[in-house]
Amino acid sequence: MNAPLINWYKFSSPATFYPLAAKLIPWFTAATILLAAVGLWISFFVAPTDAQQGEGYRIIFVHVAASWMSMFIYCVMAFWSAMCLSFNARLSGMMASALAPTGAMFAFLSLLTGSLWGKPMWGAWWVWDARLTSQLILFFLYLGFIALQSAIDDPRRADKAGAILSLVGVINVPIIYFSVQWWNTLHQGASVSMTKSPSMAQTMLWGMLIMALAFWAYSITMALLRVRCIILEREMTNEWVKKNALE
Amino acid sequence: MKPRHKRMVLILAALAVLGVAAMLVLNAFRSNLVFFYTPTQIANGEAPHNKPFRIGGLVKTGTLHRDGVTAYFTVTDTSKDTIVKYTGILPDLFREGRGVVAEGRIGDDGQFTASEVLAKHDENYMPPEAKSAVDQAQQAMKTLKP
Amino acid sequence: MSAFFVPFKQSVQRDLLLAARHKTELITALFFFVIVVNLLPLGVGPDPELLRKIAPGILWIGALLATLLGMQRMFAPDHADGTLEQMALSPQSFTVLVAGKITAHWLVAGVPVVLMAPLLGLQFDLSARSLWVLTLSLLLGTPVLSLIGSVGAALTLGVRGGGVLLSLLILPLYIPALIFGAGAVEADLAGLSIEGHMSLLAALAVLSAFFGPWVTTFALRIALE
Amino acid sequence: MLSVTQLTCQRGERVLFEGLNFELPEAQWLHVCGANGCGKTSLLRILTGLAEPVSGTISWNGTAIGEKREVFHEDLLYLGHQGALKEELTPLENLTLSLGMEGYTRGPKDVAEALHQFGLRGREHLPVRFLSAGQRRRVLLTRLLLRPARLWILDEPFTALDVHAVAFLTEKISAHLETQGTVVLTSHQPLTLAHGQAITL
Repeated sequence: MNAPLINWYKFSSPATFYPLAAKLIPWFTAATILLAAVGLWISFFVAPTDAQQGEGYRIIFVHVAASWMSMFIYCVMAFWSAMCLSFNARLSGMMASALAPTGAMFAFLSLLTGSLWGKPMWGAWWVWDARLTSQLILFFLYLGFIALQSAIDDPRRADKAGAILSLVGVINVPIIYFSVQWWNTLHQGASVSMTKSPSMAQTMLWGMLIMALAFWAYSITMALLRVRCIILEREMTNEWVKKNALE
Repeated sequence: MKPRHKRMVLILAALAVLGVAAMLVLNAFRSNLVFFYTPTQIANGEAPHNKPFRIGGLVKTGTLHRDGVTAYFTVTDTSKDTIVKYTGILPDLFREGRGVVAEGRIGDDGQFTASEVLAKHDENYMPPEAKSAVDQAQQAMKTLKP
Repeated sequence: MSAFFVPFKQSVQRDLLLAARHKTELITALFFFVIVVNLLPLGVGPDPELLRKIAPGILWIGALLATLLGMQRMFAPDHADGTLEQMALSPQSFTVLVAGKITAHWLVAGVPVVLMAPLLGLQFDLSARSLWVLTLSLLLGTPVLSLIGSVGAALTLGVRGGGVLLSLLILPLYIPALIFGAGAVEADLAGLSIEGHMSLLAALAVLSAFFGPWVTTFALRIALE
Repeated sequence: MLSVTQLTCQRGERVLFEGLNFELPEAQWLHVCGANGCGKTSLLRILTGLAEPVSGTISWNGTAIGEKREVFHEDLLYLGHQGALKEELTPLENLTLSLGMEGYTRGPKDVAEALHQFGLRGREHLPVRFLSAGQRRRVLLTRLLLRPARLWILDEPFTALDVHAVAFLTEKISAHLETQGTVVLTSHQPLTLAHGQAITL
């Protein structure tokens, strides 16, 4: 009999995922610290001054990485939501709710750094252009998801209701991403895209990518930490929790 | 109707709905749904009348002059120009030859008076040395052309 | 086709009959709309030019809040007394019955607002042409509000603090309808073509009309479990 | 025939019942017994397909109930705890509307006739809010006479009924069983009906 490379079904059960997450957390924590240190060092000391914006552009290293993560986490959340609805998998629902607070934090960080950047460069804290408005909606969607899940007592219903909401809201993500192409906005276009070579200096690009990786590792760490808490909370009465997890 | 047929009908209907929606969205993108208007659009009379709107383009090189705290400059999209009058502090990134978005209205004298000026920067980030190298190369290209 | 129209008609008729027995609810939404729209000029002052400028936004936000007012009651009473269970167990398609309920909500909450809007627009000194655009944009937009709202109403069914939560979930999803609806009237006031805004509003209407009842039914089944 | 295999139901963190099996052939009835809060209503809701079990399958005439939902619902009549009656409507309107939603059209005469059988003569045009608990229950039970269905799932049908109504309902249930119908019900009263089985949760 051909044994599959990895038995995915085995890891989709909370009881097996709980110890696995515990093993993964230190690695991702180390990756976060390392990448963030390197990324910040490049951003502040190595990357050259920008010809147009001087030193002020350095906020890009946080802003772009945070914006990417806020959209990416929403997509991952929608993916787990779809899994939760179609396969009725408990762990998928838990993953979605573990990701939401980090996503909301990044969406907020993106808006905050954006307005700190906008004031000196554009001359305005905030403008109602398509990119900014749709990113604000994304933040509200995260808040709505968290509020809905915390208002429903039955965890199974909370998972499914949240899943529907996140799947309805995922339409917003491509709108945010392409808004700078579809409308002529005040916000500049994307510096890094699939179709053309990046329009920024090499070191700047490296700084940005490493910061994005750092945020990515951070999101995974936080999601794993949170999913462990959620598993404990929900499986409190199960035998394996009493035996192994609460020692 | 059998369940299989019903599912087919539903899928076809969904595709039709998506098609119609896509058509409507494409139609919308052909008409004007914009954050700002270009000088060409203004020249063609596409911009709003007697109502504030935003104008966007590049600040034409050599057109910025000040009269006390009032600044005058020309916004261009390389084919048409619009003269903008603005009283107040211009943002740091406001330079000749760079992008700008100004909000204001066209007065009876036909001049655009801005109430707010925002600097629009592009998505290119490079160190000053690289920038001057690029500029020099562009100059060289221009002088080489007959 | 009759498999669709007969239960749809039954469902609409039933909710309209119930609404007719609760006349206060009917009037509340409309009265709320009138009051909110009339409060804002009192707040910002009587400058006619300013009022004309903000009229599309005010009228649209008023319409949006007025339809949101009764949104929670779209399913809550039927859920409380077990009617919703019976609908879910009906041999007729639950989705079609739900579509009927959403339509009834629009007829009760949306249509009066659409009909009232031009009258209130007159208070803001809008031209006859702009009044037409306003009515048309609301006619296309209010069904979108009912349809998106129904998803929120189904998700928050029987949840504590449901009313506030409903607005938190739904209002961000209303933003596109508000932008394009009010945008159409603003464009017309500025002497521009309304085609772009209207097309996007129509796209929203088509998409939500097809997928709205379906998603709502899905959410209702979860709420009934 | 209603068959249930390995049914498990969980409410929150508590497992209500596990590995439940039974088969209910035509012309038979099932009495679900048990103390308060042991999962009787949950079982009935799972049997109707409203609630999802944690595990296990339910099939009606050999087909899983979720597979051809509309066909199953055609055969099913479920009366729950809640009245599903609108206070502001009369019994006549209530029944006409709920039948209409299920795709059955009955003239006011038929509906009024059925209400009379259940002892509600003279109450047809009175809004439901003026009726007593027992009378409301009767209005609800009138649906058994008006809506043809082969499987009746009744949650506490005898609550709030007086002796006459209990006798009448018992008679109606045995008549249903005689016409090859199937009944699942919960009740705290001992029932005098033939061809029954009972399970205790």
